[in-house]
Amino acid sequence: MNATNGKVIAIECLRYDPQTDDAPHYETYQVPFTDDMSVLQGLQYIKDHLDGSLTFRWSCRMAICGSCGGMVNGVPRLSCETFLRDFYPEGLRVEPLTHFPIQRDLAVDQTDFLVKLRSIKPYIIPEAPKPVTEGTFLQTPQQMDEYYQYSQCINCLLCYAACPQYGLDREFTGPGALALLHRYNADSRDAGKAERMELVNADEGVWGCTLVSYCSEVCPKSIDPARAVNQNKVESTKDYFLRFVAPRRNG
Amino acid sequence: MQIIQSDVIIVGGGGAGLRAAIAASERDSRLRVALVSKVVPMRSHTVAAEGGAAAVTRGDDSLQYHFEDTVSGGDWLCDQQAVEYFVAHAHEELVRLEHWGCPWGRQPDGHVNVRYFGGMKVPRTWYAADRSGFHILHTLFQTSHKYPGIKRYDEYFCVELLVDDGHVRGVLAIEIATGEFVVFEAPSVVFATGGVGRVFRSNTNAGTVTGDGMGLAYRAGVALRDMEFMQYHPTCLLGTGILMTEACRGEGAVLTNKDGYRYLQDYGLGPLDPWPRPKAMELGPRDRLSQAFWHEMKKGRTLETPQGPAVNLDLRHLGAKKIHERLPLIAEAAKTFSGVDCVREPIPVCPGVHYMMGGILTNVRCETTLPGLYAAGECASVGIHGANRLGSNSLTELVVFGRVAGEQAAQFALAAPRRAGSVLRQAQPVADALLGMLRNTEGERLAAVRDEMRLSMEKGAGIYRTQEHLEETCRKLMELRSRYAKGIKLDDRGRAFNTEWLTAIELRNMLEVSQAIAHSALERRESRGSHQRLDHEKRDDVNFLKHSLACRRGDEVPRIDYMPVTITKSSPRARVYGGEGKQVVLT
Amino acid sequence: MKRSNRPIFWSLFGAGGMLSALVGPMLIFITGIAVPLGFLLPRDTMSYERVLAFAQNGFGKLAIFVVIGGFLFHGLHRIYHCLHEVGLPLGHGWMAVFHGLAALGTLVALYLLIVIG
Amino acid sequence: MKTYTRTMNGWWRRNPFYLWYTLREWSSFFLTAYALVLLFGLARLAEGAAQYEAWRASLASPGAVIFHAAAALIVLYHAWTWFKVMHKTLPFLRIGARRVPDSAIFAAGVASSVVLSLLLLWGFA
Ligand SMILES: Cc1cc2nc3c(=O)[nH]c(=O)nc-3n(C[C@H](O)[C@H](O)[C@H](O)COP(=O)(O)OP(=O)(O)OC[C@H]3O[C@@H](n4cnc5c(N)ncnc54)[C@H](O)[C@@H]3O)c2cc1C
Ligand code: SF4
Ligand code: F3S
Ligand code: FES
Repeated sequence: MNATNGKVIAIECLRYDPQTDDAPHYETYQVPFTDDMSVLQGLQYIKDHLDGSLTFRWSCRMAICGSCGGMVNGVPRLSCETFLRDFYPEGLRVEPLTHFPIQRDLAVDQTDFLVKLRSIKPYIIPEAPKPVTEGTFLQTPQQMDEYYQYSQCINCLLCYAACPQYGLDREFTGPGALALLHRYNADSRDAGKAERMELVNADEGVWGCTLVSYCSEVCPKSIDPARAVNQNKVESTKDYFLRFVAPRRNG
Repeated sequence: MQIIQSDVIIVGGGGAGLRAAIAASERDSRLRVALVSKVVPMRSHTVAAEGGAAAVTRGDDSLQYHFEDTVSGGDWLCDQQAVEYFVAHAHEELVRLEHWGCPWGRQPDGHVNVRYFGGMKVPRTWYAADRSGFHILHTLFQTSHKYPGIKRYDEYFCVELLVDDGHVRGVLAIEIATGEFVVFEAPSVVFATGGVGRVFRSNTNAGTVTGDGMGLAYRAGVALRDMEFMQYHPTCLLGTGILMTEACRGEGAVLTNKDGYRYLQDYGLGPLDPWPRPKAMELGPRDRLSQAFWHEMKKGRTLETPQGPAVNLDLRHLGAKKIHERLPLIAEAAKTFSGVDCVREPIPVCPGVHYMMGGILTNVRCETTLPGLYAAGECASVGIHGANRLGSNSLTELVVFGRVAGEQAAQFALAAPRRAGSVLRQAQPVADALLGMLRNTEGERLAAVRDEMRLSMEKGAGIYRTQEHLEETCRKLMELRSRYAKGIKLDDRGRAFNTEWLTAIELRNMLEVSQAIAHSALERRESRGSHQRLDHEKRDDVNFLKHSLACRRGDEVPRIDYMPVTITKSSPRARVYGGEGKQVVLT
Repeated sequence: MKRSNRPIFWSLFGAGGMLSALVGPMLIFITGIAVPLGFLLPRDTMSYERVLAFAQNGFGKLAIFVVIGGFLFHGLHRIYHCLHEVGLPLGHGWMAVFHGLAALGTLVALYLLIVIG
Repeated sequence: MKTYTRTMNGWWRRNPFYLWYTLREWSSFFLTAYALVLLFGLARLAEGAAQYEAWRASLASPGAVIFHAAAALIVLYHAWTWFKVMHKTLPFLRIGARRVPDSAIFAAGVASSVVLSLLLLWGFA
């Protein structure tokens, strides 16, 4: 840790230990800090020097692995790219991502997202199998632009913590997974849209969304998941009515 | 203790592990492939790789060129047979990633585009903006959902390789959420656990890069090869160590000292052309660039900053448009973590530990010396990197050798007879010992031991090494090992999600792997690639054109053995950079 | 997975929402403020004769029908969500009730437009 | 494995973004009420001149004017938010190779609303 210039900030952390607690409580730590220290580094300081039992996830510390999401003063943020200096001198409160079950302290159970990710068939379903010897698909920069933005999702789950509809109804597939669903549907190499529309069309699909759009607001990678979701309401509506006009194979 | 039966166990969900899992499942879809990882796969460190992956692609390139760049880049310590296999299979693996959806950068006509990287004659790096590792990892992770044979065990921390009578029986792991021990039983195990950069203080690596697989294999009696070769990356953000990819320089960024002078011309990397020249100046290899920094620092020509000495990485002349199109992550990271707008100001950077060239000894089929154990990715030493890895060879290595490891492990599992007898006999004592750590009431703080180790590694086994400093580090590591053995006192005594406990277990591996690094470095009395000795400044092909092997000897310091380097077509020459290269055509 | 029938109601919700976004504020201002107060527009803009004539003309009928129906479908759809959001345990079944109410209101409008002749 | 799940109680008060969202959604009460006012007026119209004039008179009462003023403002807010998120329901629109920016879609929405409102005013006059 760098030498500090004498500044100390109060970090209030939610604590919950499933082995001993029935409900969470808060604990406040006084952390010396420098202006280049992130909230994550603050938590690491606590773990190294003040209380080794404080539990949180992190890995890349450069905003790309998606591990370190949490609520900082009630807003979903990546703790590695949120800086302590912005909360000085009032201090800050760090909590686990809301809407998810707390496993311990700041770590939440991400299983629900992982199950949903599987349900959207997150892989290219090609028209016909293509041997490697045939080389790559051709894809122009413009065709790439159709899905590229949605392929930037780091699965950080901030959008899920931002979405009250997900909080109210966990059946909802949710913004992050739907953004990836759209990413594959919009890829010129993919022919799996009809299969994925089954999920889109269901109540659990896009219909849980009421366009709160806070998901897009907090997304650290500017993916605009709300757009992926809501664009697919239109797709689903077309699918609903057009099947009467032009029935498809697997309608 | 729960026992989970499978056919192939893959430890590690990074690029190498995922590719191996897919390959095993493709080999035979009935195989039960258990993918065990201490983080959910997409959190693995591969996610942070920026620049791209190398494969011969353009008409003016050839397998021979890629081979030569790799072998000379590795200062002739590469196993050339492995390099030949590698360059020959690189392209098809990148094409496969493309078929699986990786958004590689394209030319206007829809073909994949390539860029320059340090030490290359011809551009051959496939890139997905400067988020190549991110896209490769997510492509592999998402594609793995297609294979019902792959069963994932996310957030299971592997603590021991179970070996019985010279054969692999499986691994012992801790389910992180509950702290329960679980035995995974299978005839073949692939280690794809990544590098070990976290044993140094200043590094570009994620927190999970703690050399676990190397440590576990080493403890099971497998040798660690070429561990003295630790690559420093010349351009990292000050303080955090966050990487400013080589692709910056591939796109034309320059390095200047505090006087605004392109100092690389003073270190045999010139001439200074008005245009970028392959393998010259900023496009020289990483070891040379990091070493040049060290000399500048000694000459007092680096910038003095509160976070230490630095040089400037200047992108300004590339213009806002190109920066935002080709290097968006760099621009964002420089802004967020250093407050620098790289369109207007140069980025202050310094070298940081980046990549372990060595690792678990394997042959070109990814087999270790222990039947049933395979290794791939950064934790393995299949022999393609030699004394210094060429940028963008590692991501390709993950898919080329990840596939080999997966296929070989599957093959082995299909042929292996099922062994009788309980694995619990091996697992139980290990579990009991680890549980004991939770009960220590005496001992030091974990962070104290860890920080001393990191500092000592940086001092003794950094960019430049000497006998004296290395000996000091070796002594320190032994001391830390015995302090560790006396006991670490944990604040956290519970089992559910006890990350302090897991970090303590990691530290055990890190201390041992650090010893392998320091002792291998001490014994290599020459300078080669990333291993530079101030007391032995020349490469010595007579005595040291050979791989080092660190073998564990219990509580003692490791024994350093040697094995020959496989040379097929290229015999050692002087490494030349700068000079005769031709003009780079930047696309 | 079961196909949802939400597209029907979402289309109606969307049509009503778009209509109210385009003309809603002005319409409310005219019929609820400007005309009753004689502000900007004369009070007899909405005299019995004028409005009756409007309601008896084909275009007028359509306009009245679309505005009432659209606003109802939009409004009741959202009200359902509002109640759900504040924690009233209204299951999916209740959605039918709200859309039913909107349909009822729309049918009443249709009936009235027919009797007006 | 034991976990702890927090409740959603009062979620809409937790954050200004949610408060604005709630305001947007509750505009529907006003819009629905306004539709009912019109429906009521239509019924009066069908009943004859006297009934219709009584309805018209009730519109001029202070309560009715206040309701309409509030409704007009809240529905105006609804309109603004509607155009603000409109692009989210659309695929990327392109002119040549360039994407139409989201702000242009918002501007187009607002512009058509202004034009239609002026037409409406002119139509009534
Ligand atoms: C910042 C950065 C940029 C880079 N850029 C490039 C580049 O441009 N081009 C290039 O070619 N290379 C690059 N590299 C190198 C390359 O990214 C890595 O070498 C490579 O990603 C390593 O992949 P891996 O699959 O071997 O390991 P990792 O991706 O590190 O994965 C290791 C896996 O093992 C698991 N694991 C570890 N220990 C345990 C345990 N005890 N129990 C269970 N699971 C465990 C982890 O959970 C993880 O899933 C870069 C490296 C860094 C640090
Ligand atoms: S869409 Fe954005 S906020 Fe949601 S998981 Fe992906 S990156 Fe995170
Ligand atoms: S916040 Fe939720 S409601 Fe929709 S627009 Fe985003 S998914
Ligand atoms: S630690 Fe990886 S995103 Fe923050």
